[in-house]
Amino acid sequence: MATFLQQLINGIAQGGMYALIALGYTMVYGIVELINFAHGDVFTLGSFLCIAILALLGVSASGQVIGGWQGALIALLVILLAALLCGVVGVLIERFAYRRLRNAPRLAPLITAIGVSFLLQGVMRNWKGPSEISFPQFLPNPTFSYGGVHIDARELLVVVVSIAMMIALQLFIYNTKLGKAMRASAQDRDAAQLMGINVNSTIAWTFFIGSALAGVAGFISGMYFGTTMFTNGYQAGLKAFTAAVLGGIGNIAGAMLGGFLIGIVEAMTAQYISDQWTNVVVFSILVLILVLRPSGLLGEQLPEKV
Amino acid sequence: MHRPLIIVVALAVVAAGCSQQSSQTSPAGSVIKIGIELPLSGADASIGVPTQYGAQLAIKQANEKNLVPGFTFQADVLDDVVGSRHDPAQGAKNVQTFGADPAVLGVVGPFNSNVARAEIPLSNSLQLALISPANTNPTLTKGPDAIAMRKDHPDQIAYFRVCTTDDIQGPVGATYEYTKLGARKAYVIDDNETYGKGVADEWEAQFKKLGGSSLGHDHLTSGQQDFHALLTRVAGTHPDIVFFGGNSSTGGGLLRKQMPDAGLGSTIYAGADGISDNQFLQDAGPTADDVYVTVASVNATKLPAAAQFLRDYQAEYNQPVGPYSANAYAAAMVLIHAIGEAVKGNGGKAPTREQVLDQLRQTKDFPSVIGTFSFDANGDTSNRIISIYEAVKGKWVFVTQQNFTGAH
Amino acid sequence: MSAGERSLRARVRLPLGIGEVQAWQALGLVAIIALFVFYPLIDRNQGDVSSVADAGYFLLLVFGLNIVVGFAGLLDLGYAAFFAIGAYAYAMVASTQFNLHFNFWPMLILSGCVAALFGVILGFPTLRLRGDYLAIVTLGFGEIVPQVFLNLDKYTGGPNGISNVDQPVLFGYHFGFNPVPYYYLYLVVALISLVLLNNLKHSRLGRAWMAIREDELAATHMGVNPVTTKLLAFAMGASFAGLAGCIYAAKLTLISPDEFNFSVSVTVLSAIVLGGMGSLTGAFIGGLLLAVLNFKVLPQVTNWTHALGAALHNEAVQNLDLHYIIYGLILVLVMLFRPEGLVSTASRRAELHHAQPAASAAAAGVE
Amino acid sequence: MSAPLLAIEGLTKRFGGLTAVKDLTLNVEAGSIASLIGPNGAGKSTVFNVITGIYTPTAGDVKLDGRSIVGFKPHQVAGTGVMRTFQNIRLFAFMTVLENVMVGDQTRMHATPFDSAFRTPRAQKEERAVTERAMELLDYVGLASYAREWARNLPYGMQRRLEIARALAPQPRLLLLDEPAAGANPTEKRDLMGLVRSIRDRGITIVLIEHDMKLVMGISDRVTVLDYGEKISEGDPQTVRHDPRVIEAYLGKGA
Repeated sequence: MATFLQQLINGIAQGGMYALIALGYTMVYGIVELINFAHGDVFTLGSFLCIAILALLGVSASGQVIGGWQGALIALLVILLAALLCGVVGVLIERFAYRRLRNAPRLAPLITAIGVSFLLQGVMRNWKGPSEISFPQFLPNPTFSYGGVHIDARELLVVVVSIAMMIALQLFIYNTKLGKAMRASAQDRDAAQLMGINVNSTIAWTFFIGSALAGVAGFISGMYFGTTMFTNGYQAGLKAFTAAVLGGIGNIAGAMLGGFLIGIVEAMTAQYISDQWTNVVVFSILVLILVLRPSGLLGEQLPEKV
Repeated sequence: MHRPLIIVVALAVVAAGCSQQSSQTSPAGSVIKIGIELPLSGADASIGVPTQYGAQLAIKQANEKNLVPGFTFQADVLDDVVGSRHDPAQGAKNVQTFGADPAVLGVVGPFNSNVARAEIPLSNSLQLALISPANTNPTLTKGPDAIAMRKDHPDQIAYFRVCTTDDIQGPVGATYEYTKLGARKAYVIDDNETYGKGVADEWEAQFKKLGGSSLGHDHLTSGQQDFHALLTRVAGTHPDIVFFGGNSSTGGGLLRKQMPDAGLGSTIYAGADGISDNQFLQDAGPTADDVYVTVASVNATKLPAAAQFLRDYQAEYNQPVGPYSANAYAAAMVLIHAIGEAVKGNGGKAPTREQVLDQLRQTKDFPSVIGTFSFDANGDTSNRIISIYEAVKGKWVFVTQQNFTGAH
Repeated sequence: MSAGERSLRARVRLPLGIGEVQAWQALGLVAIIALFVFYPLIDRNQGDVSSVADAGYFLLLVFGLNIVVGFAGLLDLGYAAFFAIGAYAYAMVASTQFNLHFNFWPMLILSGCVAALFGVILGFPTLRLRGDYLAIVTLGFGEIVPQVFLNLDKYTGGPNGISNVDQPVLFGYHFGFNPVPYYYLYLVVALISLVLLNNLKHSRLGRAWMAIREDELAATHMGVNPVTTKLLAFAMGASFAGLAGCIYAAKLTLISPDEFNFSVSVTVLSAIVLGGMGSLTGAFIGGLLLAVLNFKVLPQVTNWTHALGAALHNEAVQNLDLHYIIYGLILVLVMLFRPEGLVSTASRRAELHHAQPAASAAAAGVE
Repeated sequence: MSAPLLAIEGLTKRFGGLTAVKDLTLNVEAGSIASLIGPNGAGKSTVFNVITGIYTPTAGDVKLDGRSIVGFKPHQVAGTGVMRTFQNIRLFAFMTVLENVMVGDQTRMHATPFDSAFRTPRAQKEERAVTERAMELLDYVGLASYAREWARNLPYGMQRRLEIARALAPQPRLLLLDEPAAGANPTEKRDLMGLVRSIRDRGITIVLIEHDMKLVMGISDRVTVLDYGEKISEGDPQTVRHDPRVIEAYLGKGA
């Protein structure tokens, strides 16, 4: 039982990470129906930026631990800056790589997104080199144990941040003017335009928020794993996108659910089958669920308009 | 329709093809080319490029010291990365490109075992010497597969390697950890790649033979970063040693780093040369202590030549050596030496590839920066010295070295 | 218009259902085919011939995926899986793995069939899925297949893959490691494929595929059976990959699971979109361009930057890796400036429309 | 008396709590033009969608020539000789005008994938015949000179006609036209009336959904009026025109 609970915790922590990245995927998809392949790389860029910002603040990978309010302050500052920078990068990507293609053939923006993904990887490769780079572990990491089950501060951080982000996003989208504009643009771009919504800026904001979330995820993942590498975005993005689709793409709670589900499935596969089969099991479950519910777990089953 | 476009493309293809030819100089000149065939871009670059530098340093020094009078050596470097990782098909094409250039008398490479599997039959067919600085998988030179790979010239091997194979490294490590560290219950993990799985299998077999028990053997999924679930499973079996077969880049360091989270902080962690680098120490951070690794070469500090090499490398490239730089240096040096001997045997004229191969096969007690070695009938190095290192306070500290005597 | 010019514009009927084209186009076509036929005689560098031959397997992949994505409009992001299946199908029965040595030629067809079968198996559960949901399921399939080949090491050699795959023998002639016969094999297969694909495109089935692509609902109301039409697209598309995998394995004599990863699927898809969706000429040009870029130009770029850095004694330049940046830039720029692909029948016809409204209803040509 | 070509019996279609069509019975005689009218949201298109197999009815039956076609998939319905057009034109945009019509002829073609790939003599012959028939149809609707154009490049009115030509391709027994005159100017409407009549004269039975009363009254043999999913009136144009319930439903609009 303790093992099962421990694996559940492991799965939820890993799943929280997927969910956090999936939120950005699902937002962008919801509004422009684009599989933004570069999103995973924006996430990696986020962790690279965090390392750079920490270095500017004098925090290096030497293993120094900064506790108390100072640590929290640094963490907050780094998260905010990384989110801001990633958001700007996201907006720039949208402006220069995607906007022109909004009415182009369906696959053109997809290929552009793949191109942008390569570009970002190339930039990171030349910035910090081809190897894994260390992420400073400057926050204390107390572990809490109960009945043979351990949970540490980092795992709590992942889960708390991802759930908080989801709730914040949900509130934002349903309660603010910009959020409503986003939903309207997602429903029908032309109609939204006619209603006086500035669709261009709404889409830009969507990319900003989605990419900023990726920046936050970059920090969380850096704290959690302690290293990062320029190619990490692919695997993370793949799982996050799977999570978004599993939950019903375009649906924020669905992205969360999908993320946790994939994390838990992975943990249980590693425990009860074997680590090498995790991807096979995850994707088989994905296929199975989509066959039964073609629009994902929480996705709306829209009948086609005839 | 756009026919003209097709013509442009077709011409581009031909032009791309011919561009290679224009650079081909006839062997009549005094230039001898040494091919270097490694993964040099993408994520592989971190380990491929320092290896390339090792070989290039050897070529540069050979020219400076005029090791083969009348001839200058020139490096011809080809990358085998396609898309984002090393590609056997590209490796094979590179060997064919070298094969088409008569000035190339031998090749240092490849780095990866699956690339080697594509290149060994080719180099055998072309009778072009291929010396790998890094392939450690035993089945490349021994066993039915290896013999089948020499199909065109079964008795004339053309593939050599300067590194000791995993069937030696694995057992030496297992023996040390069983007898000296007292480990009895092991959990084996590998990265499910040729090298990692190979060395893990060898280690596990020896460990069991000695009387130890294997509690499980898991393979990682490529690209995985989170090992908490796997480690929780491992912790449930209460091992006293975790052996990892693989590289730092495939999760060796991260795995160690996450072990304390699962309550495995005080469990011994052991691996082979794939995690014997600085990358591991950096990834694992403070958890790197009590990690034991085997390295398939003599302790560099005990070899003056090695110390000199380290200084030269640092001076030339202004960066620390990679784990295979010295091997590449040794591989290039043994090739240059063989070419020199072949030149002598050919009356001072440029030798043929066969003559170079003949000399290589006869390599005996060649002194190098990784120790003195000969090539055996399979092209394997006679150097069977395995060093054992322990990580202490963020540094690899030499523990002992053993000369593997064979029986396992 | 001079007499010579007029005769160049005269229409020529080409055999094999290729259709009618203008004389200069026919001449161009003949010249290109001749160029490809004589290429190995011009370029004596085996490495280059080998590269161009490998463009052959890439082109076959592009042709096959073009059926699925270009003709039928089904976004498949895991196409490399079928390439893997074809390669393993041949390698497992024609190597030292089980000491089976089936003949290459029947296996060439059979590998295609096995891949086609898996195309149907994958296609079946995805029939109800639309657009991007289909994309993610196929992407998942593309991740699963190589992983399964990796994990079933008792049968597939695991990470080592299968070495010593048999090389083809034709009427006593051993292909061996000489790239030239493989080059001609690819050339023949590719030319036959082009003719068959052109036939298919202008046939009942081809129109059904395109109708499904344009508007599935309307297509079904015109009597197109969506199930068989889509499954045929998956099966036929996969069969090309199976064929390519078989020749690939035989030429390289080795296969291992990490040669069939996502980047293969992505590159093939990029070639189709870059060339121009659904157009055979576009698939051909896009495929050739990306093959040259990936197999020849990009690996060279690394060497150039290394050499330049060494010459300048500039460490930063020497450590530069422009691989990703160049590739990424090409994809982005081509799409931004030619979103319909390099060979865009769509925009061409649209231009034509504005120039001369009552365009002549001349007989069929190659699109 | 022969059975009607199309017989809808007690048809009900509910979407969740919403009843789109309620207990509709409707017979269409072979060789006639029947019209279905009613305000927006009256359930007219739903009737078409049930006939063509997009929706399965909640209750009731649809019979073609006395044989039930309920449960048929759309392509099977097409196979029985029922073709349709759509309220929002649904052409194959990136196919040529000619190809659009040729797709319409799918159900009468027999070429197997093998025939198609290898251009067997059989397939070539069939292909020639289908091309010829399609060209004739294009000529018939006045689009012959646009055969090689992309369908999406045609102006709106021509797209309407192309959609009709596409539906006519297999010589259907029953043609369902969903608001063919929407967005047309008076001249185009007049041309369209002529076209519909001439199609009927080719022996094809037509069911028409239309808002334009003048057009409906001018060409229909029989008119059925739906309101909130229920049939409120039925009969020849004259009868329907003076039915007080119809006038009430249209309140100031029609008649």
